[in-house]
Amino acid sequence: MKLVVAIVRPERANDVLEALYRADVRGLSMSRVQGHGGETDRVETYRGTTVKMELAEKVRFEVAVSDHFVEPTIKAIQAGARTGDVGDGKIFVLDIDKVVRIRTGEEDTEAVTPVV
Amino acid sequence: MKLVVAIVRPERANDVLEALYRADVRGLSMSRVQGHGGETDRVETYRGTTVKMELAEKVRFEVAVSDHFVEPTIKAIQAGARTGDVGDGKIFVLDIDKVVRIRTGEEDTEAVTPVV
Amino acid sequence: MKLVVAIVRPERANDVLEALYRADVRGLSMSRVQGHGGETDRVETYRGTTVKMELAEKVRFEVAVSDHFVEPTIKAIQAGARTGDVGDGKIFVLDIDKVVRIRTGEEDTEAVTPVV
Amino acid sequence: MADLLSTAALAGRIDTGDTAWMLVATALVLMMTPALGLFYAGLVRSKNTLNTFMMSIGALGVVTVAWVLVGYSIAFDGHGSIVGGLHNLFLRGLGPGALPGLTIPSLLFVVFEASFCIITAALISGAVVERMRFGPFLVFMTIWSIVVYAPLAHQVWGGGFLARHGVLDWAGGVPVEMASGFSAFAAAIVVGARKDYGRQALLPHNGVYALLGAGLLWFGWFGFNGGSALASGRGAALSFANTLFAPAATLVAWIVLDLLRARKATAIGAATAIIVGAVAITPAAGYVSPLGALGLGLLAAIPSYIFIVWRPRTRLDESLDVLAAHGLGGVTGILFVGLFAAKSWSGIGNGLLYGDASRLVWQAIAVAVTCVYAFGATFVLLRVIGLFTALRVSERDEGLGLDVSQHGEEAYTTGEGAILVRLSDGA
Amino acid sequence: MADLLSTAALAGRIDTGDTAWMLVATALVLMMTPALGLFYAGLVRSKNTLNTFMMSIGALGVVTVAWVLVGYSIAFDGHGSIVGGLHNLFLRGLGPGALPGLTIPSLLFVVFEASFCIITAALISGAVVERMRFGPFLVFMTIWSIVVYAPLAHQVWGGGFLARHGVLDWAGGVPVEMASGFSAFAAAIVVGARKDYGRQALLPHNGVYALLGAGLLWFGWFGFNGGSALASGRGAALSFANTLFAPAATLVAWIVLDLLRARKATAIGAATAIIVGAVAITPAAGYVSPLGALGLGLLAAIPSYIFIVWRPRTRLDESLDVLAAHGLGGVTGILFVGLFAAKSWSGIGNGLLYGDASRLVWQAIAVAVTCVYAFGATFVLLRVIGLFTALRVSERDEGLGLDVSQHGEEAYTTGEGAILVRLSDGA
Amino acid sequence: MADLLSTAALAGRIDTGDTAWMLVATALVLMMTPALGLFYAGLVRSKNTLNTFMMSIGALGVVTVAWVLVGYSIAFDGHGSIVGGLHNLFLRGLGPGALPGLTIPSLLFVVFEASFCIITAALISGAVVERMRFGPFLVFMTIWSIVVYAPLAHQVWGGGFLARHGVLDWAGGVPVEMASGFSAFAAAIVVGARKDYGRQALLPHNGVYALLGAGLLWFGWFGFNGGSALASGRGAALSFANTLFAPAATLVAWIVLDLLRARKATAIGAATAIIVGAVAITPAAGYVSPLGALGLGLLAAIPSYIFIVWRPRTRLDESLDVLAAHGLGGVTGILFVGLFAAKSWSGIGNGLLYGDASRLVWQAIAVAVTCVYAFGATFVLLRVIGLFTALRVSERDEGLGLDVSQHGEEAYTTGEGAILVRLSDGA
Ligand SMILES: Nc1ncnc2c1ncn2[C@@H]1O[C@H](COP(=O)(O)OP(=O)(O)O)[C@@H](O)[C@H]1O
Ligand SMILES: Nc1ncnc2c1ncn2[C@@H]1O[C@H](COP(=O)(O)OP(=O)(O)O)[C@@H](O)[C@H]1O
Ligand SMILES: Nc1ncnc2c1ncn2[C@@H]1O[C@H](COP(=O)(O)OP(=O)(O)O)[C@@H](O)[C@H]1O
Repeated sequence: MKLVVAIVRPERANDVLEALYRADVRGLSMSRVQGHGGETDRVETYRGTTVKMELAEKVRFEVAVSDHFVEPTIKAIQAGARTGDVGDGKIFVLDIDKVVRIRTGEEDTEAVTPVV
Repeated sequence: MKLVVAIVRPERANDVLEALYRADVRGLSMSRVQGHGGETDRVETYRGTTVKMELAEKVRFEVAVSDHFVEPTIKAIQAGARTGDVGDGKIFVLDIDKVVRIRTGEEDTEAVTPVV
Repeated sequence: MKLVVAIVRPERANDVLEALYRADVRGLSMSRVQGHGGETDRVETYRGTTVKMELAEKVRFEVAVSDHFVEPTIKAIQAGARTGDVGDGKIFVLDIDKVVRIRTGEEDTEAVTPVV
Repeated sequence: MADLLSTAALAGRIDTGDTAWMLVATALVLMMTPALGLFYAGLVRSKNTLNTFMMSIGALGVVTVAWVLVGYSIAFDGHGSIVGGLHNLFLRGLGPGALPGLTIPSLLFVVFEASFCIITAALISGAVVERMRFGPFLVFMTIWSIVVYAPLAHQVWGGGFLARHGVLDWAGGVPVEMASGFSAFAAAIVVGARKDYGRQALLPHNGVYALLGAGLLWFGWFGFNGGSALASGRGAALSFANTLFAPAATLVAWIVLDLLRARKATAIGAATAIIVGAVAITPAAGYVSPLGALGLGLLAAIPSYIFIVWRPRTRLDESLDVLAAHGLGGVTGILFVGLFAAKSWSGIGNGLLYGDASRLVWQAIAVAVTCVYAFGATFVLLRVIGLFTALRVSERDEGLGLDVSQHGEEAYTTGEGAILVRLSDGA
Repeated sequence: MADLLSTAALAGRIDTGDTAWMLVATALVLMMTPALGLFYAGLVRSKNTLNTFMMSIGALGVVTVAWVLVGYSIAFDGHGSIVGGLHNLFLRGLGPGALPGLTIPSLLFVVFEASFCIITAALISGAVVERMRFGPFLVFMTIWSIVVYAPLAHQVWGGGFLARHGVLDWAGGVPVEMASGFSAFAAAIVVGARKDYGRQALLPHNGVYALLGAGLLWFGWFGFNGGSALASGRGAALSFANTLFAPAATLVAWIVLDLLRARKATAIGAATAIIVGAVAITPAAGYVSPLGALGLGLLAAIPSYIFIVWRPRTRLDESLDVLAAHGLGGVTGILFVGLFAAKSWSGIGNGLLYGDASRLVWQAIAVAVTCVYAFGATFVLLRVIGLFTALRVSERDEGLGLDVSQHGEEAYTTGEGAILVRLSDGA
Repeated sequence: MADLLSTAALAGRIDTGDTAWMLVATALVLMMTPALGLFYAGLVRSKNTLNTFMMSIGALGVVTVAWVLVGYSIAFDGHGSIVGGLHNLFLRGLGPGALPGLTIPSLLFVVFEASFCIITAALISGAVVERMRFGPFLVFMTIWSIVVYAPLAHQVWGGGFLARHGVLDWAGGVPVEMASGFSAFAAAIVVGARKDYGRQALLPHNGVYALLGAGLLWFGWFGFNGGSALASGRGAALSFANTLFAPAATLVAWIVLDLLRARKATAIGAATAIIVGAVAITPAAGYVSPLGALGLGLLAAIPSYIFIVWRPRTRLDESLDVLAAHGLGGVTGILFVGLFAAKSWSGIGNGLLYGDASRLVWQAIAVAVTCVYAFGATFVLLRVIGLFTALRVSERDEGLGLDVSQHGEEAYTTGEGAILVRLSDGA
């Protein structure tokens, strides 16, 4: 079991969702984050205060998948999120010791297989 | 040291907090996420635009615990979060290499033992 | 490759950003979380309803770094986030299997080396 | 407002200044209903924001129509001791001229009175937010405006029984404040508590909406009380001034009470204080002196404050404390008139302190009649509606929030995860 | 408002009551423009919040100045059949007294009329939000107010061709509602759809802003329609009352239509209904009976509702549905006047049903002329501006949001990641 | 407003039109204080939202009471050259009739003037937000309204020294704008900078609140300036019109300056421009021509703009730039009157350009006196309060935010992690 964490552009979030759906990945969690990378900073001005905004809005996906699903998941995220410009984001794959489905207490692979 | 990550229903967040408290788990972090799983989508309409809301509001807990605490923590989360309906959420257990308490620089197990 | 996750005080977030910058850490993601630890609870009152606020606002950093960068990263976060009072937060180091840079498909170490 | 029937005057002459003020006063009162929606919306959880706001917006729709078709006639047609009549159904019989005793177009009077009925019905929503179904609530407001509001308005302003015995109610202690407060009491009982009430902390999701809402309500209240003179001039000025002084005093008193209790002057408390002070001065605004208004404002803080602190410890989930703010505030104000009404200021009548003891008795009778009638009629009305359809949403929908379940919308969306549904069929 | 030129009266006498009402009515209409900004800001995505609001705020700047310098003269100087004249450029020739036929200071008339022009220009922004550059939009509004609004205002209120043929337009079905609606139509075509239109769900980010905005707009509309009597009195009262009744009926109708369609009464729908009802009664407010207003409100819901449901299935990204709400609502209202205008209520003129058939014909001609002119002139004007500068932001900036790209700000900041830039140079 | 004492007229006659306008104008000005709270709340960080708003709400409480009991008498009782008298303490001696020279009930005059004092005190909060303790700020406002505002109001409107020398101040350049601006200056110095000032970016957390707040303030300002005619009619119309024209011009100028500086027209800048333009026209509204108002609006943008850009580079944390907007705007306006006052428009007096050179001298003296007195008195007053209690919250509480530390609340709560505390004791 792996946890795939991806940081993507908010405007691509829907494409990523769709790509994951097509890749038969059903369970996932998503949240808004702010990221810093190689992107150019924005300058903003509020009255006399000028600031450099170092952080850009991003969306963070967290998807737990069984091992053989890792590659398709990564592919799907890349397909949905890629624009080719700096700031497209990163994917991290972490190892999961154990997954539990709260509703049933099922563990590991069963736990991430959706009830369709 | 393990990192227990749990995605639960927002309306159960307080119960989970309480259950964790009873299980003597003191340190934790929590954030709002949106999740997709086996739940039925909601349909919403804004003027002429009809949309299928694929994501449901969830709360994500992140709890670092020493190894022997993993089971009680999982039990507590399950106890607090379970309703029995689809959408109750998942628990992931990840391995932690190292924990540092910023205030003191203490590492690992000491770092997650609260100063009471 | 490691994922350094740090929970810090929001008012220190900018200092952490700056410390990381000085330590040559360029890529990171940040989000707002609420945390519970050894801090004293706040009491709030809304009309006749008195509540104990168990959670404090925190900021969560997520930084993927190559192994030899872990120590400098931790040091930088500590330097930026430490006040010495309870509530300064924690740092967790997790192992990463794999990193992918979405824009280029580069993997692992290259993926986290910024294009400057 | 003065009993119309006691003022003998020539019909027809329209004064531009009086009309100007009454146009504005009416607009101000009409603005109060969205302001109330905002105020209430700030006090609920974010998942019920739109639903709460919509209960007020809905009143602007259904209650207006009900008033035009039926309510006005019940309240203001003729001098029956219980209710008015049916001659003005559908506004029949109202020409472009002025009503007897007034110097403003009759239609303007209709609209001014409509604005009172609308907000009063909307006020009751505070008792049932976060759980009552939207459709039944619309039905409830429609009928309530005809069977509860209109007869009570007739009692004090249309020549009813209470008015004939000299009950003084400047701008609605009876039909507005006590009626909404005690109806809210009944509604909270019939509809029942929110499922999480008493178990979880159900907190206001946006204090700015509450403060801005209270500020706009106060703004509108100058039209509410000042307009109840039904003319520009001394009466309007006195009631307007008192509508500043009383809530200001309540605000000061509330801050002091808050500091005494918990050493923190709360913002939600301040917003509440403004409402309570404005409620209390409502029945009294044109009858008492400016210093009297200051005193009333100070005084009115106390019962409402105590009740608001105490109520959440009970099982009565009268969620936004309509009873405490409007019910008790209205009682305080009506009784205060019985004590401190000063003919030297109003030219109308005295209270006990200035020599008219019977006034206090009749003011007390008005309290009793109103509270019993509003509570009872609302109780029965909701029970009857409950026979035909469920009053509450399901537990699941309550958890999900009423915005999604009742309106198919969310107050705050980011658009992520929203997949466009392309429909091929026509509208 | 009545055609000024048909009212023969003595110049100069100023009535304090009429003036009082017109001062307030003007303030109310001026308040509508920020309220519109709020309403629109709630309907867009959060990254375009400030930009959307700023399009309305900008109108208060540039259109006001254009009106004072040029627009007023075009609209109200003399009786040309096409436009007014140039004698009142820079407000020359306007003294402190009243205009002929009016009892309010002439400057107040100028400002009242300015307030209409301002909000009308701002309305068009609804068609181009989330993609049009701010600078060109300011330029567009400035010129549009002179070449489209002012001549159309002259047509119905300044003694133009349409007015001479008896077209009745109480408060702006022609220059305000249809003009903004059909100009929005053209603007949406010229500027083109948002890049994500039809592919992603572009949802309102804050329903509370939409509801509060709609509530404040309704509040302001009492000044808009009521003030179009240009005096306090019967006409103001009738148009004021109708401005409550019609939107209330539209609100009820919309809720019913929503329930029929999807069993949910939407909040955005309710906010829209208020606008549609107020738009429809705008041309008719002072000409029809109260029951007529109720009927018009009900009726007006239908075309706008159908259009709003249908439009997003087309490729026309007229984003906030100005055409549906203002264009169609205006048409409905203007034609309704042709049918149901009742001299018994207004003292001014009858529609077909009360015996004057030619009125309906001329009302229809007014519809045709206005729609064609507004659409055509706006189309050409935007194309011309587009020759000089890009009308749209880049795709990248559209993705980033116009708040950052056009204004260098975000609507909601937390301050994290914001590094202070210390500048050593002077200002 | 015109000097009351210079207008000889018969007491007692009340005009319905004048009264109607003044009722509304008063309501509008009273609405400005919550609007200011909203505006300021949008400009601070979210953790200080409620506290910032509450500083304005608090003024509605404490300053109202202080005005009724003491302030009014100091400002308007009699013709002392320094202050008024004590005969009107507790509003004694004020009957239901009109004051000499006015046609509105005397109580309405009291309330209109109260509304000015309230918002002026609230304005100063902009200098000390995000760090000053709530209790001491309430005490400060209470005393300030009596010892600073009331004497300055007496100077220009109560027959004081400045008024006797012909200083013209239509609606408060002296007691409102310069007084608040220079008091804010002193307050910022005494209270000291926020702990993060100059080190972190302290950004507005909600631009919509700022824009809506500015919009509502402008709306209220029509009552502020228009009402300062103290009657309906030509003076009201002129000052009303100028209150549209000047801020519109400032808005245009500000956008141009913004574009020149950074190629972005900022929204916070636009909101600021509205305030600056309205401030500048405040002393001049009833004295200058419409084109003069346009010119003043353009002109006033410049000093305030430069100061606002420059100030954050200094160590003066006058957080919301009250000095730049109100102080400098007020100076510009008062001096402009000395130059451009046009008797042909106002019927009152001329400035240098129309032949009266002494006026400019006395306007300049008024500037000097006001700035020195407001600064000095506020400085001393805050120092004295500081002897009795801490003016600032602790560093820790400042970090936590004043909403939690001063009010025990948060502006935006989700309810998670909020554990209900069940208290068994009574209230
Ligand atoms: N080392 C990292 N750890 C965590 N998040 C990162 C890291 N590097 C980049 N990110 C996230 O990815 C986003 C895009 O990264 P960036 O380096 O700007 O683009 P690219 O990957 O196209 O070079 C950043 O805004 C940040 O949220
Ligand atoms: N594979 C997954 N990876 C990450 N989060 C998941 C995954 N599966 C489910 N979730 C989270 O758990 C929530 C509930 O899951 P769901 O499958 O709907 O319910 P259940 O576990 O009861 O079958 C989802 O909304 C999502 O937030
Ligand atoms: N075991 C844990 N797992 C996850 N987050 C934790 C844990 N312990 C603490 N935290 C986070 O760190 C924050 C500060 O921790 P706390 O124990 O209060 O301070 P300190 O580390 O100074 O003793 C908490 O608010 C919480 O967000």
